[in-house]
Amino acid sequence: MAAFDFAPAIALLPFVSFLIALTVGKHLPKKGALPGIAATAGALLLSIWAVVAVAGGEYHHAVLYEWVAAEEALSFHFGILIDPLSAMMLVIVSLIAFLVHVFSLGYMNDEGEIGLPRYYAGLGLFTFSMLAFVYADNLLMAFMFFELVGLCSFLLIGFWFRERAPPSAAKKAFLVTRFGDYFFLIGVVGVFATFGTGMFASVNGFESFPELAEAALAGEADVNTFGFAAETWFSILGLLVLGGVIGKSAQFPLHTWLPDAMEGPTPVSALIHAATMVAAGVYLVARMYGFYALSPTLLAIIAFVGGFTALFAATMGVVKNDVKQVLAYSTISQYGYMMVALGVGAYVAATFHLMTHAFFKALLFLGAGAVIIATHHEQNMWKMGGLKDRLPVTYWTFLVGSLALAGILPFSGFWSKDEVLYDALLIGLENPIFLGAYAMALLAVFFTGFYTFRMVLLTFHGEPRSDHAENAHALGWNVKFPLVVLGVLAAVAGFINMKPVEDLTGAEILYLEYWLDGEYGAVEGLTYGAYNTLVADVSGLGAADIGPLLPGVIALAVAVAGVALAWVLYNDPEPEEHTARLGAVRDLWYNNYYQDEAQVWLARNVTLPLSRRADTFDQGVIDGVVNGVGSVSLTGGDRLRRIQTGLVTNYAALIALGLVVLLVAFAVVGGWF
Amino acid sequence: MTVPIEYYVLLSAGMFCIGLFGILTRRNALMFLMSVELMLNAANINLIAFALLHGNLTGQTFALFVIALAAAEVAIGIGIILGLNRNFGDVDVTEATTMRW
Amino acid sequence: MMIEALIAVALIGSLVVLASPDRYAAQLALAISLIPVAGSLWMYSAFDGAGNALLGGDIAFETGPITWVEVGDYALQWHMGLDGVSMPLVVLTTVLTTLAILSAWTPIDERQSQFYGLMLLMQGSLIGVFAALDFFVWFVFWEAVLVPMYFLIGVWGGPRRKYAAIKFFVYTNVASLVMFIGFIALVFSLDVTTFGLPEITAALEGTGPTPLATAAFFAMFAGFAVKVPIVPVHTWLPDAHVEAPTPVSVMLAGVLLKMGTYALLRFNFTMLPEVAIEYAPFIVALAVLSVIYGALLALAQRDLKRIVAYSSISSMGYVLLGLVAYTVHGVGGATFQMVSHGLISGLMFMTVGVIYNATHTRMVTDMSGLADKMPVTVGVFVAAAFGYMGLPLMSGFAAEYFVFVGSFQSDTLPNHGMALATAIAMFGIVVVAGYLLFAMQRTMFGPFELETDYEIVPAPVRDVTPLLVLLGLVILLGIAPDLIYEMIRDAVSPVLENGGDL
Amino acid sequence: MPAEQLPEWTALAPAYILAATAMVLFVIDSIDPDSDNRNLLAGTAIVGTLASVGVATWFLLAWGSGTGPGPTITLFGEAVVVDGTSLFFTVIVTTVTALVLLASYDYLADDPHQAEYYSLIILAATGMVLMASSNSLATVFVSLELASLPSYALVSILKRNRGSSEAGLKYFLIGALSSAIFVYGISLVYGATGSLILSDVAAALDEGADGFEGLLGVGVVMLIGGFAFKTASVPFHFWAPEAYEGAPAPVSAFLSSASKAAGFVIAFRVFVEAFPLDVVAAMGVDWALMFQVLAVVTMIVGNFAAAVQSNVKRMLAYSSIGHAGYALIGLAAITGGNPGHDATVLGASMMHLLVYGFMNTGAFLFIALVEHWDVGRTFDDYRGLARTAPFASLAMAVFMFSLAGLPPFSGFASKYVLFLAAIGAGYWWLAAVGAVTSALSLYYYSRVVKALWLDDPIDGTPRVDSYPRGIYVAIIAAAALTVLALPAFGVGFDLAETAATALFE
Amino acid sequence: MAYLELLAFGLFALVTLSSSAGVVLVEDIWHAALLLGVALTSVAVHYVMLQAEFLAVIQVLVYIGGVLILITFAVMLTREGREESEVATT
Repeated sequence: MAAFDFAPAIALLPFVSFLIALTVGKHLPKKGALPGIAATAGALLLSIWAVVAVAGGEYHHAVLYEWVAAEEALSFHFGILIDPLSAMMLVIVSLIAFLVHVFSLGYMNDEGEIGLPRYYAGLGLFTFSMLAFVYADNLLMAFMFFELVGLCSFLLIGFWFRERAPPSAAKKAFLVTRFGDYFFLIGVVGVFATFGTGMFASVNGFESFPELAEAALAGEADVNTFGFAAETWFSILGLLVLGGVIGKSAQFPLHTWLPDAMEGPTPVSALIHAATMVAAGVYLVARMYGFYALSPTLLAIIAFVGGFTALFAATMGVVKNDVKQVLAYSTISQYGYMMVALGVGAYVAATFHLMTHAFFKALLFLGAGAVIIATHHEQNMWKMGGLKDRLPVTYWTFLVGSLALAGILPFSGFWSKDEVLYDALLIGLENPIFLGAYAMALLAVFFTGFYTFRMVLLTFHGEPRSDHAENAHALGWNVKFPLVVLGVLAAVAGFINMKPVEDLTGAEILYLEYWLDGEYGAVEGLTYGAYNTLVADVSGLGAADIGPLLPGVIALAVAVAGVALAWVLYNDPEPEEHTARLGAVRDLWYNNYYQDEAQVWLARNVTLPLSRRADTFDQGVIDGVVNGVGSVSLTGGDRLRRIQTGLVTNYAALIALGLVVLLVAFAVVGGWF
Repeated sequence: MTVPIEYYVLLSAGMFCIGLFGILTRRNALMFLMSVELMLNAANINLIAFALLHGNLTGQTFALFVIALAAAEVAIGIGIILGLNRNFGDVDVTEATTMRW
Repeated sequence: MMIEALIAVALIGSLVVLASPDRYAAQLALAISLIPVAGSLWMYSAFDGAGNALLGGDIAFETGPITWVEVGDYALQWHMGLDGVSMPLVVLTTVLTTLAILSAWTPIDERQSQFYGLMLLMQGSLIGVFAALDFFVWFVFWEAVLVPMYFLIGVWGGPRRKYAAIKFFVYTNVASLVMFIGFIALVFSLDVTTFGLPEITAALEGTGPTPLATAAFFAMFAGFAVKVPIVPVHTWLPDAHVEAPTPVSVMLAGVLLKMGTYALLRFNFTMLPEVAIEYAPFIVALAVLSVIYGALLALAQRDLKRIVAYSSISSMGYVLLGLVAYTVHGVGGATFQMVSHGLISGLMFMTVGVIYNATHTRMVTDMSGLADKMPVTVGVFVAAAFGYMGLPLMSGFAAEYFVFVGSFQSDTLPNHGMALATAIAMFGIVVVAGYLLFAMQRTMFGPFELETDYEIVPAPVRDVTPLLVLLGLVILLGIAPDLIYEMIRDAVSPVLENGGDL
Repeated sequence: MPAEQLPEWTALAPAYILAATAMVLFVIDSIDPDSDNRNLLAGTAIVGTLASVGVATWFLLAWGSGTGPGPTITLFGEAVVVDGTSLFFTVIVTTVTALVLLASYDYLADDPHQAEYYSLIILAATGMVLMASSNSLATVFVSLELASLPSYALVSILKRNRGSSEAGLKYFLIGALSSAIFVYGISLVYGATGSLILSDVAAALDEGADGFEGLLGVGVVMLIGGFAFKTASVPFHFWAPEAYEGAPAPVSAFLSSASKAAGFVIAFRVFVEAFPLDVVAAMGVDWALMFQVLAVVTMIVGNFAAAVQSNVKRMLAYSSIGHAGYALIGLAAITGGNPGHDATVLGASMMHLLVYGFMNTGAFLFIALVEHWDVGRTFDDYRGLARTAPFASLAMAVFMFSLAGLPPFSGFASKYVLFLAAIGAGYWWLAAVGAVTSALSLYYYSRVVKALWLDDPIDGTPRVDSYPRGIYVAIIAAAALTVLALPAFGVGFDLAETAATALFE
Repeated sequence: MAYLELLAFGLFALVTLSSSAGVVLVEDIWHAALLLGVALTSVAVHYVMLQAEFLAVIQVLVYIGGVLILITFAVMLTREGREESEVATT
């Protein structure tokens, strides 16, 4: 019995739990949590089994279901592709989903929430969509589940629909990502129209579109490039797809939904915004990296967007007071790093950071959630403090997570972030244009360290600054268990790819790189090596040759500097805000660079008036013409009937006149006289 | 036929037009009736003149019918005019304008 | 004879219901309307046509042609048949009518027998429209739809129902007559002896954009555009929709609009492909305009029903875009969109209706937090709204995706203009999300508030049942579009071949 | 006994029967001048008319049942002819008469001049039947007057009613003027051709008009004036709105349906038989062109004016003018060169007149019903009538939609075929005008339906105190005919087309 | 002879037309009726000249003897009626 026989079940198990929760959830003990836990646990086990199988040198592809029967070479189907990348992602997603389900028992069930079946149904559907997205074998299927993920985020963010803010945040989340997905959908359509296929990998007789594109660039394949040069067209397509990525991964300028999305329950934040939905964007780029690697323009754009976002979001995180807001901005920032990595061809580094970030950010969110439960749903850090002693497990795990986020040796975040920066520097030294991205990312490291420890210090250190913080209540196993698991992972996950250590010792310990490079098994062409070649050969991006040690040290130093500053400013039993010193910059950061205002302005002062104008125009002019024709007819009729004066003499005259006119007219026409 | 046919046509046309003129200008219903008689007679002149021209009796016969029907028409018309007189107290055709437009 | 049987059941049923007392009319109408549903589903399962009804090939359930009367050199014939395009639409009609009848039980509280009788009458006519293969018969049914609709809007509608009914009536009638003259003028230039659509199509094959063909094309286009409706001849629709009672809106949006697109496909795009392609820039421009402009208008509305009404204009724009693409997925997707939009917009209207039954207001500003009070209804509304936005695995996505794929790669415009036009039109999916999400946020979520003094209770089961059935169908078609898309593609393929070298 | 075996003189049996019925009524009247025995008077009239309907239908079916057109029987030195066309219109006229008589039974229940009324109707009907059979300009004129004179009296029969007498006056005055014009036109045609028998006129024209083209042209225009009066076509329509509005509603029904049809049949026959278009057009007398002008103007004026009426009866009066415009297409779209085409056009027009006879009569009879109830004349007064009189209102809705040309009623088919034929003859613009005005007509017809079915009564329920049997039967019968004419349309149109074909031979 | 006939035609045409014009022009309806009699009689003369003596007789009989009397009668009736009504109203 092969592991892959059960591959469909990885996604379908959570779907079943969704159905159970939706239909009979309210009659179950724990209102649907248990099926969810069981399903995600099952998915996790099957994913691990799949990883084991992939490690055994296999990959898996199967067409599950023909959505539309193949015709004219256009195949719309659902298929599974399990290769090293997707297998790894499956494990991450199902693990985090599992832990979030467990955590939710403590966070939601124990707090006496209503509407829990809806909550667990949402979680189940979300997990299902995400898993299906991860192992999708083609762009269309990926898009479809990408959208479903968006739907679930809408449902989950808006879980507390009885209040004002959550539904609004949910709307914003969906709408902003939808805006990105608009471009994505054009991209999908364009890819299918260009290549006739949306396959990611050339397997089972299918041809993948990245390879077709490569062949087309080499002049070996003939594709419809819609009148553009092949390279330009592929760049356009890539950019279009990137629109979806920017939306979902909350990159500038479509990042604004993510902080608002913190209105959702905290476990949901952990699930959606730490490890899965937001990761979907970056994962997508990685998934079709063979396509992006073809265009240096695209790569540069990705790198720049990533670098800018990393810095931009980090600065805003510095001044936030809400613990979840800080995490939200850090999330945006961290995904910026992944984008940088992808932009500079550092496929492994991106994936690596994706993984470690999933662990430590989920950890941080869950930790924040634990704090929030303990403090009776208090989220303002200035009303916390001193929780270190009351919540030791939470504190220590949270600290691990923070160290990882800040990029402090030897926690996982250090290794992955360091690799990102290192690779960016390598490319940047050869291609100066990328150096900017590197610089921004490096600067962001400082801010990351600062806001992370500002958060830790304010939350856990010092004296309790409110009754809630003082009376923080104890937490159950269902809260602690996920924290511990993630804490361990956040601490050690970095060890699978210790680039500086490898460089220093020469030991072959870059397991992740080997994994992604197909050492154990992969689809041909979907490997790190293949992408590297593409980036170097087709895009022409060369890499400098320096060792990883120095850049690592620099990154670490910057991070430590940030931490140290936070320590100086906020390690105080009664910390002050200090933000006033930033002056106008504080306002700018606090108000998120007025990005929300700009978008709201766009919606409220441009789109809405435009639509009102259109409506006025429609009612007045277009409908006016219609009604006008009607009233003109009636007025005409009214005029016409006025000849009926009621005077029989007039009638006789008109008859005579008519007769004469007829006579004269026809006499002239007929030439009678 | 010594008198050219055109003369008769002109005569009848003249009579027809006078009749028409009467209809258009007079307000008394009876005048209306008399004007119509003039017009019918104009037609009769034509018919009889052309009967002579064409050498058949069709025109004359038809003229006979016209005379008869004109008489009948007058009879009906007077009935109607009397009704009008009863209802409106007048035989002025411009009085009866309760229905218009 | 199946088609005739269905029509006969509907028409006779209509008379029976008209004569029945008000108390039993609803139940009776429902029972009668189930017969066409069963019949059409049986026909669907037994469907074996692979051709196009106009262009040849096997078509299913064909009867006739039987000559009815000879007018000069031309014979008016009875000729019925279904192909892959009309079969789904017939099923849509029967199913939607039954559900609309079911959804009418709550809101319609006077003159029930007349209401249900007219509904059945309309059903019979609609089946006739989709099945008729002779112009005369088709036109009879086409016009016959107007009469019940006029009454349904005018008697049971909202405050401005009379204005809306007459506007609908006269506007669409003018359009029909314009179309009629154009078409007949075209036919008389041909060497045919009947008004059979297949024969006319065959005789028209290869007709280029001659002055007559062009004039006829635009006369027909104008006529059908009103029905669809396409901007700028759409203004009867919001009035009619808003004033019509819920079940009637369902039929109006669900099936009646499809008459227009169906006719566009059958007449303009199947019979005169060369002309269509010649004037494709114009048609594409109208399609894109309908999509974007309709969506913008929807954005400006504050009445739930108006929002849904305007969104129909937007959705129908996609159909036009797909039709003019002349690719399998373009034309097929357009056809699929007809069915899909029928289901989804029907669902939306029904849900709005159920909400209205409870709240007695449809103004977005008058209510909030309904989800608290009527969770199932709101759940369905949310699902339907997402269906409307084109959420994958619901039929709306499939339809839009097919249209986009089809039109994106179409060559009907030079310099790959179709790709650009498609990209622009696709922006509609963002705007549609915008106004639906906005409306939902305001009305469904947040703290419960209501301006009107009504006690809100969850909707009764009989109101919710049709919603769930429709939702099920929407999802079913989204997951398995080939249930109908396969037959649609079979039927539209000849259209493309007829379209020349595209 | 098959109709073919009857002696020739019996061909006019429908007219004889009507004339005899009129005589019987006179006899009854003279025996008992003050009789108000409605059953006897109306019964006699109806029986006689129905007998006439029966015979006419029998003859018509017998005429059209063969492979080709049946025989054309001429009587009285070719002055009278019986063929498909005449029988077709005899059926229209007599059917309408029967319906009108049926409705009059209740409508005139309190009228002191019952016998006069019935005999006048029958006499007018006789005149109309003769109009259908006239084969000479002389008989045309005589029968036209025979139909007109009783009509004048009928319109003003409500002696104490100002409207009725005003209507009678206007009808009469315009009628007298028109008949003067008409007879003058006849005299000119006679002058140009030397004959009044239609076929002889055609034969004379075939040999040329001898420099009388001018006379002929003026004569033809004047003839058209006469026909236009009878058919209430613009600009000779001025009498119609007032006459229809002021007259008792059954009389309005009679005039607007039967009288109009009779006017059309003489126009058809005279122009097709006496003035073959290809011959006279060469002389510069293109009467088809004149009819085109007339048709367009009539359709526009009739429909537009109808759209703005507030009085339902007057609206119907204008709509009946509009329908004259449609029927005129039958002459307007004749091309002269292609008998097959022309027969189709003419047949379509005939069929429209038949169907129009049913639906328009029905509509006016509904007005009669409303007048009987005395609830008022305006649209507002009609509001909510469907609540108290659903069946009559349903029938009215059928008439309205049928008049507007909506399926599934026969008005749809007849308009459809008519427009079809017009477009077929190349006159798409005629059809376009027809179509646009017909769409406009939907507006005002639907106003009636709206008032009946959609509107609430202004104050309480309308006063409907009785359900007069005669009017109801007549209305329901008219509705049934309107609906049934659709399935029977094929048969009817075949007959009409065959009859028209025979006319062109 | 021919001239004589032409002369007679001209004379009677003049009478016919002028009396006809008189019918429509004179104010008083009595005079109009009388002038109509003149006109119709002169038309009868034309008939004689056109060799339609029988018709001329009929013309005189029917018109002068019937129609004109009828009209005269009506004139009297309506006049009287008007006077009466005027009396009644004043």
